[in-house]
Amino acid sequence: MEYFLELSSSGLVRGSIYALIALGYTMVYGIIQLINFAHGEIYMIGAFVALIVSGVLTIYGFSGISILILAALIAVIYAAAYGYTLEKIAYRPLRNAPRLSPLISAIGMSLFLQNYVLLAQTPDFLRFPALIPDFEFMEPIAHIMGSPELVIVVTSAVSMVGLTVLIKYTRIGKAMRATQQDMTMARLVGVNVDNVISMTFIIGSVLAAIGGVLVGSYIGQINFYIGFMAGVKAFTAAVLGGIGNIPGAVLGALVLGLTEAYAAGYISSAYEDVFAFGVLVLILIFRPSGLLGKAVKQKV
Amino acid sequence: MVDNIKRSLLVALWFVFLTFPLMVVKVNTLKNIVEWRWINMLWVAIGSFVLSIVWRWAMERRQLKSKKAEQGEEESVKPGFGQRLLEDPKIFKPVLIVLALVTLVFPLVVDIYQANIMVLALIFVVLGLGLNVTVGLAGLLDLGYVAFFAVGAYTYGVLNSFFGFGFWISLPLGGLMGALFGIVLGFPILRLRGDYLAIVTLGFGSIAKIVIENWEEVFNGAKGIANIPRPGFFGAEMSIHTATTYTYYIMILMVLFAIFITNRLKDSRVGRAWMALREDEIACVAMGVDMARTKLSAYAFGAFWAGLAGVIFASRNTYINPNSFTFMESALVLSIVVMGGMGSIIGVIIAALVLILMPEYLRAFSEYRMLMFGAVMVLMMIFRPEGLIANVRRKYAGRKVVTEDANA
Amino acid sequence: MLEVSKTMAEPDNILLEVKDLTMDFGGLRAVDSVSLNVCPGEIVALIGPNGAGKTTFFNCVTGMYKPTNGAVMVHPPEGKSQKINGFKSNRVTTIGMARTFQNIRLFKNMTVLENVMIGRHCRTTTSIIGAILRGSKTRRQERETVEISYDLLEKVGLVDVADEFAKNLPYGAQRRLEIARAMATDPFLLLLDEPAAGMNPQETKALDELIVRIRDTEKISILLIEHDMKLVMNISDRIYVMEYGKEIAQGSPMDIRNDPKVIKAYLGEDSDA
Amino acid sequence: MRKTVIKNLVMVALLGMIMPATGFAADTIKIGVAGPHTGDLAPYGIPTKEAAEMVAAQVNAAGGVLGMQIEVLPMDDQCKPEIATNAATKLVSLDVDVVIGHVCSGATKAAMGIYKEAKIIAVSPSATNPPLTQSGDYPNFYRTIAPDDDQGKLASDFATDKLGAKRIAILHDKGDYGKGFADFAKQFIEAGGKAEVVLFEGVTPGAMDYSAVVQKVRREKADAVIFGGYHPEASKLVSQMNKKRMKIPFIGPDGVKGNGFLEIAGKDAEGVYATGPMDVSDYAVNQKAKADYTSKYGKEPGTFFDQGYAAMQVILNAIEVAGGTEYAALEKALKSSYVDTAVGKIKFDAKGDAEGVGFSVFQVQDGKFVELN
Repeated sequence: MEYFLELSSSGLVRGSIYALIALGYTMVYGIIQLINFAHGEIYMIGAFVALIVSGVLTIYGFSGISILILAALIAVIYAAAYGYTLEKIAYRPLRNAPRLSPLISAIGMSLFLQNYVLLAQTPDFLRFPALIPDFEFMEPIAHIMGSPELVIVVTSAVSMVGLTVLIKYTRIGKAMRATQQDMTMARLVGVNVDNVISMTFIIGSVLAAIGGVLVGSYIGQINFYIGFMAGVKAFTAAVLGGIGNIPGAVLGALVLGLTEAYAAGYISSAYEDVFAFGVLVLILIFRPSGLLGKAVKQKV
Repeated sequence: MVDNIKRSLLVALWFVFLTFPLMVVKVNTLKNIVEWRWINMLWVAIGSFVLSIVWRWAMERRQLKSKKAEQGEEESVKPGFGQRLLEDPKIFKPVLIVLALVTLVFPLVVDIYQANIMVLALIFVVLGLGLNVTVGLAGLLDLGYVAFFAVGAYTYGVLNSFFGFGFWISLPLGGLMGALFGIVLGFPILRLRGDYLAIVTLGFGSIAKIVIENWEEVFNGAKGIANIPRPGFFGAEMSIHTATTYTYYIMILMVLFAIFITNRLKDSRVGRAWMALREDEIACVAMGVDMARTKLSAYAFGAFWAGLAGVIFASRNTYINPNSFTFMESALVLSIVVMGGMGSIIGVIIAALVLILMPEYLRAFSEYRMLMFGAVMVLMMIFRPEGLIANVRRKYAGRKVVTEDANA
Repeated sequence: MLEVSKTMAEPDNILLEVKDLTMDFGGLRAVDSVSLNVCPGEIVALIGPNGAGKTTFFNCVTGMYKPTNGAVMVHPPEGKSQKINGFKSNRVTTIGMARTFQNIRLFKNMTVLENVMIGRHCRTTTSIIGAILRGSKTRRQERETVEISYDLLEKVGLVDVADEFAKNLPYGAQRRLEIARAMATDPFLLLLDEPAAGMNPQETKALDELIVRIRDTEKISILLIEHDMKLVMNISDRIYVMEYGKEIAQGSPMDIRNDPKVIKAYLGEDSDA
Repeated sequence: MRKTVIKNLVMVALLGMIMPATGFAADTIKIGVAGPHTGDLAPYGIPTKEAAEMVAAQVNAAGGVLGMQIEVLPMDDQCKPEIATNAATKLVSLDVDVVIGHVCSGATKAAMGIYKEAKIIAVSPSATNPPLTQSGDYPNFYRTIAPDDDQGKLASDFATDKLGAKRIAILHDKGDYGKGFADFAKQFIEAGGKAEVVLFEGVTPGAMDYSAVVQKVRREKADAVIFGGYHPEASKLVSQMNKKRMKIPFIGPDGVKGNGFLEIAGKDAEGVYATGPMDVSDYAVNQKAKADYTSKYGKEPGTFFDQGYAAMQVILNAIEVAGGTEYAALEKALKSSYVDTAVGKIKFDAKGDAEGVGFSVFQVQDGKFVELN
C-alpha cells in the first residue's frame, strides 16, 4: 500500500509538470490548430533563464526566498517574450498556409532554439540550485512526498485555477474563447484576433516557464535538450485529454504521469514510455477525441 | 525607409533584450563570477537589425506577390519556373538529359565522401517518396514513419546475423515486413483523424525504438548489430569505395523505381481514392470508397518503401543501433514531404537532397550547423509555405480535346 | 428496365422503403418513426422547417448514422432486396444509392474530372498491383472511367472546366459537380440534400431542368431535401413533410400545398424569420 | 534503355574504380576528431574536441611535431551510425592521418570499417564496448579508456567484497555504454555467487524524474545500487534517492567519475562510489591539462576530457616516434612506447586496449573523488 502511495505521489508530480506544459500546447492548438513543437523549448529557456538569474543573484549575495521569487519572475517574463516572438516570426506569416507548414516551421524553430542555447551557454548539464526549501512538517512523509514535490503539485494546481479564472472571467479570456469557437466571427465582432493569439502564446509560455523552474529546482539539473522530451510528453497529455480542452489537458497529464509511474513501479521503467503511449492508443481507440474532447460529430 | 530603419532599430532592441540572459550573461560556477559577454550584445544588435531590414523587404515582396495572385494574374499568365520545367518539353527534355548524365557519372568523379552522403540522401528520397503517399496523397499525418524504416533495417540485420540472409533476399523481405507493420499498426487507428493520428503515430515510433532497445535477445539492444554486409554482386570482393559506388547505383535504380511506381499509382483508381480521402473523408466514403482498405493500403504502401530503404540503410552503414531511429528522423522525412510540396514527386526529391546534404555541407560551420539547419527550415516554410514545387495535377486528355481552350 | 411510373407508390414496385425510422442522439430524438417510399422513376421530396430532422434522415438512409430503430430496405431493380441499417456508407453507395451534401463536400484540390472519376471507384476494380502493372484490363477501366466521367460532365454542363480545381468553380457549378459525381456511381436512386441552396433563380431553374432530365433520360429516381418551395412543387411527384422529427404529411404537391398542418408548420417558421 | 546504361556503368565502376587512397605528403598532420558535437549527446563529444584543439594549439605554438603543424578537423557524428559513416568518409576524403574517436561505441563500429580500409588509426577516448578490441574485427582501433568488462568486474567485486552488499540493484541508461557496463556487473555478481541481483532495469535518459524507479529499489530492499551510464542520470538518481531518504551505496562507472558529477549532484554526491582510471589528479600531466583548460574556457572540463587529451598525446607521441604517419610504424609505436598522458603512463596491448590505465574505486568525500585503497 505504501508502495502504491509512493508511486502515486511520483506520478502526481510528473503529471503536474506535464499539465503545466500541456496547457500551453492545448491552448495554442485550441485557437490556431497548431502543434507548437517549439513549446518544449520555451520550457527549457524558462529554466535556463531562472538558472542564470539565480546564479547571478547568488554571486551578488542575494539569498533564499528572494532568489526564488526573482528568478521565477524573470524566467516567466523571458519565456513570455520568447513565446511572443516565436509566434510572430515562425507562425504568424504562416497563418493561411497549408496545415502542415507551420508544423515544420515549429520543428525548425525547436532545433534552432536548442542549438541557440547550446551555443550561447553550454552543451553540458548544469546544476540547478534547489530553490525550494525543505519544510520541517513534510519530513515524516518525505519518502512519499517531499517538500519540493508538494510545492510542484500546489503551484501547478494554483496556476491551473488561475488560468481557469482568467479564461472564464476576464476580457481576454472571453476573447480567447470566442476566437477558439470561430476566428472569423470573433474578428467580426471586434476581437483583435492577432492579439488574442499572441496572448495565448504568452500565457502558455508563462505556464511552461513555471514548469521549467519547478522541474529544474526539483531534479537539480538542466541542459539544452530537456525541452524535447518534456514537450513530447506534454503534447501526448494534451491529446490524451482531448486537445484544445483545458481541463482535458490537466486530466490527460495526470493520467499520463500516473501511468508512467505505475508502469515503472510495477512492470519496468525501461518500458514506461511504451505504456505511456500504449495508454494513449487505447484511450484514443475507444474515445477518438480524447478523454474530455467533445466527440465532434462531423456535420454532414 | 526611415520608418523601416526605425522599426528595425526597435526590433534590434527587442532582440538585445531577448537574448540578454543567454547570450551575454554566463555564470561561472567554478570561480563564482559572472562573465558579461558584452560583445555578444553588439553582434545580436547588428545582426538582428540587418536581418530585420532584410526580413521586412522580403515580407513586402511576398505580400505584393500574393496581392497580385489575388487579382488573378498569376500562373495562367506566367507559370512558375517549376511548372514550366515540368510541362514545357523544350526545357524539360534537355534538363532531364543533363540530369541523367550527371546522375550517372556522379560517383565516378567525386570522392567516397560525396558518394556516401549521396547514398544517404537517396535513401531519404525513397523515404520521402514513401511518406509522400501516406501524408501527401492520403493525408494521414504520420510522425512515426521511422518505425517502418527501423523494421526494414532490423529485418536485414536480424535475418543476416541469425540466418545469414544476404542483401538481395532481405531487400524484398524488408519491404514486405514494412508493409505488414503498416497494416498492423494502421488497423487500430483507422478512426483517428488529423492530429490525433499524429501523436499516436509518434507514439508508435517511440515504442518501436524502445522495443529495439530493450529486446536484447533479438535486436541486440543498444549494442546494435555490427558487420552487416554491404550489397553483394555475385560474391565479388569490393573495396568500400567500389561498394559505395555500387550502392549508389542501386539507390538510383530504386529511386527511379519508386518514382515510376508512385507516379503510376498517383494517376490510378487507388491514387485518386487516397487523394479523395485526404480531401474529405466523409464524402469519399459516401462515394463508395472503402475507408479502411484505402487507409490501410496507403499505410502499407508508404511503409513498404520505408522497409526497403531500411534494408539499404543497414547495408550502407554496416551497423545499426536504435540511435538512428528517433523522432528526429521522422520529423526530417516529414519535413522533406512538406517542404517538397505535398504530393509532388520532384519537390520531394529536391527537398530530400537539400535537407540531407545541407547539414553535411554545413559541416564547415561545425557546431553552428544544426542552428542554421533549423533556421533554414523555418525560412523555407515562411517563404514557400506551399512547398518548393506545388503539386501539379495531371490532365486527362480524354477522347475530347476540348480541354485546350478550357482555361481561356 | 422497369416500367417508369409517375403515379403514386405501388407497394410491389418500390426502390427505397423506409419503415418507422427513428434516430436518437443521447436523449434527443432527431427522427421519430418516419416512413417513406421511393418508386422507380419518381422524384420524391422531403421538406420541412429547419431542424426538422431531414438531413439526419438522409444520413440514416445513406449509412452515415446507424438508426436507433426502424428499417431501411432497398429493392434494387437488379439484385436482391436487403435491409441496409448500419451499412457503411460506401456499401450503401455500392448498392446503388448515391448522395450529395447540403454543405457541398467536393474534393477541393482535385480537378473537376477527377472528382467525377472518384464516383467510378466502386464500379472499377484496379488494385495497387494492377495500377502498378497497368495491364490491359486496368487501361480499359481507366479509359472507360475517363469517358464516362466526361459524359457526365457534359450532362451537367461542366466539360469546359474539367481540368480546373474543384475549389475554383462557382457555387452553382459546384452543386452540379456534386450531382455528376454521385451519378458516376451508377445509382438507381439519387439523394440530393438541398441541391438549390444558395442558388439564384436562374441557377435554380437550370437545376430544376437537370433533375428532371436525370430522371427522364438516365432513369434514376430522386429523393431530395429542399427548401425552395417553387422547385419542390414544380418537379416532385410526391412530397413528405417533416417537423420536429415527425412526419406530418405526405402526398402530391397539390395535397401538400393545401394541407393545414404544413401551412402551420411553415407559417410558424416564417413568422420566426 | 536507361537501365542497361546504368548496368554498364556499374560494370565499369566495378572494374575500373579501385581508387588508390594515397594522400600526397603534406606539411601538416591532419587529425580528425569525430564525435557528437550537436544533439543530445554533445556533452560527451565536445570535451574531447576541445582537448584536441587545445593540445594542437599548444604543440603548434611550440613548433609542431616533426616540424609539421597539426590541424584538427572536428567531425560531428551525433552518435548516429549513418552520420558516423558520413563523418568517417569525409575524414578519409580529407586525407586525415589519424582519427580521435568516435565517442559512442555504436558510431565507432559503423565508422571503423571505413578507417580500416583507408588504413587510418583511430583512438577512441570513450568507446568502451569490449568487442571493439576483443573481436579482432578492428585492428586499427585503440582506446584510452578501459572496456566495460574490466570496469564491471571492479564495480561488482567492490560491491560484494568491500561493501558486503547482498542484494544489489543494477540500473542502466539503456545506452551502449551504460548497458554494457551494467551487463558485465550483473554477469560478475551472478558468477561470484556472493550477492543477488534483485533488480536489473533501464531508465530513460531525459525522463522527467526517476522517483518511481527509486521507490522500486527501496521495495526490493536492495543494499547497493550499481548504475551504468553517465553523470546527468547518475546525479538525478542520487539526488532523488536522497529526496526519498534512501541511504544505500551508489556505484557508478567512469562516466560518473568526473567533475561534472560533483558539480551537478552537489551535496547529493557525497558518499557516491565510482570506478575510474587510477587517481591521476596529482599527476603533473593531468594537472596541467586541467589547468590549461580551465584557464582557457573558464570551467571544469567535461566528460572524457582526460581520455581525449590522452588520445591526442599518444597519437602525437607515436607520430614522433614513428617519424611520420605511416600506418605500420604508427601501429608499432603505439604498441611499444609508454607515454605520460592525462590518464597515466600508458601504452597499448596487442588488441588495442590501453595498458597502464589502472582502475580503482573512488568515493566522493568532501566534494572530491578520493581514491580508495
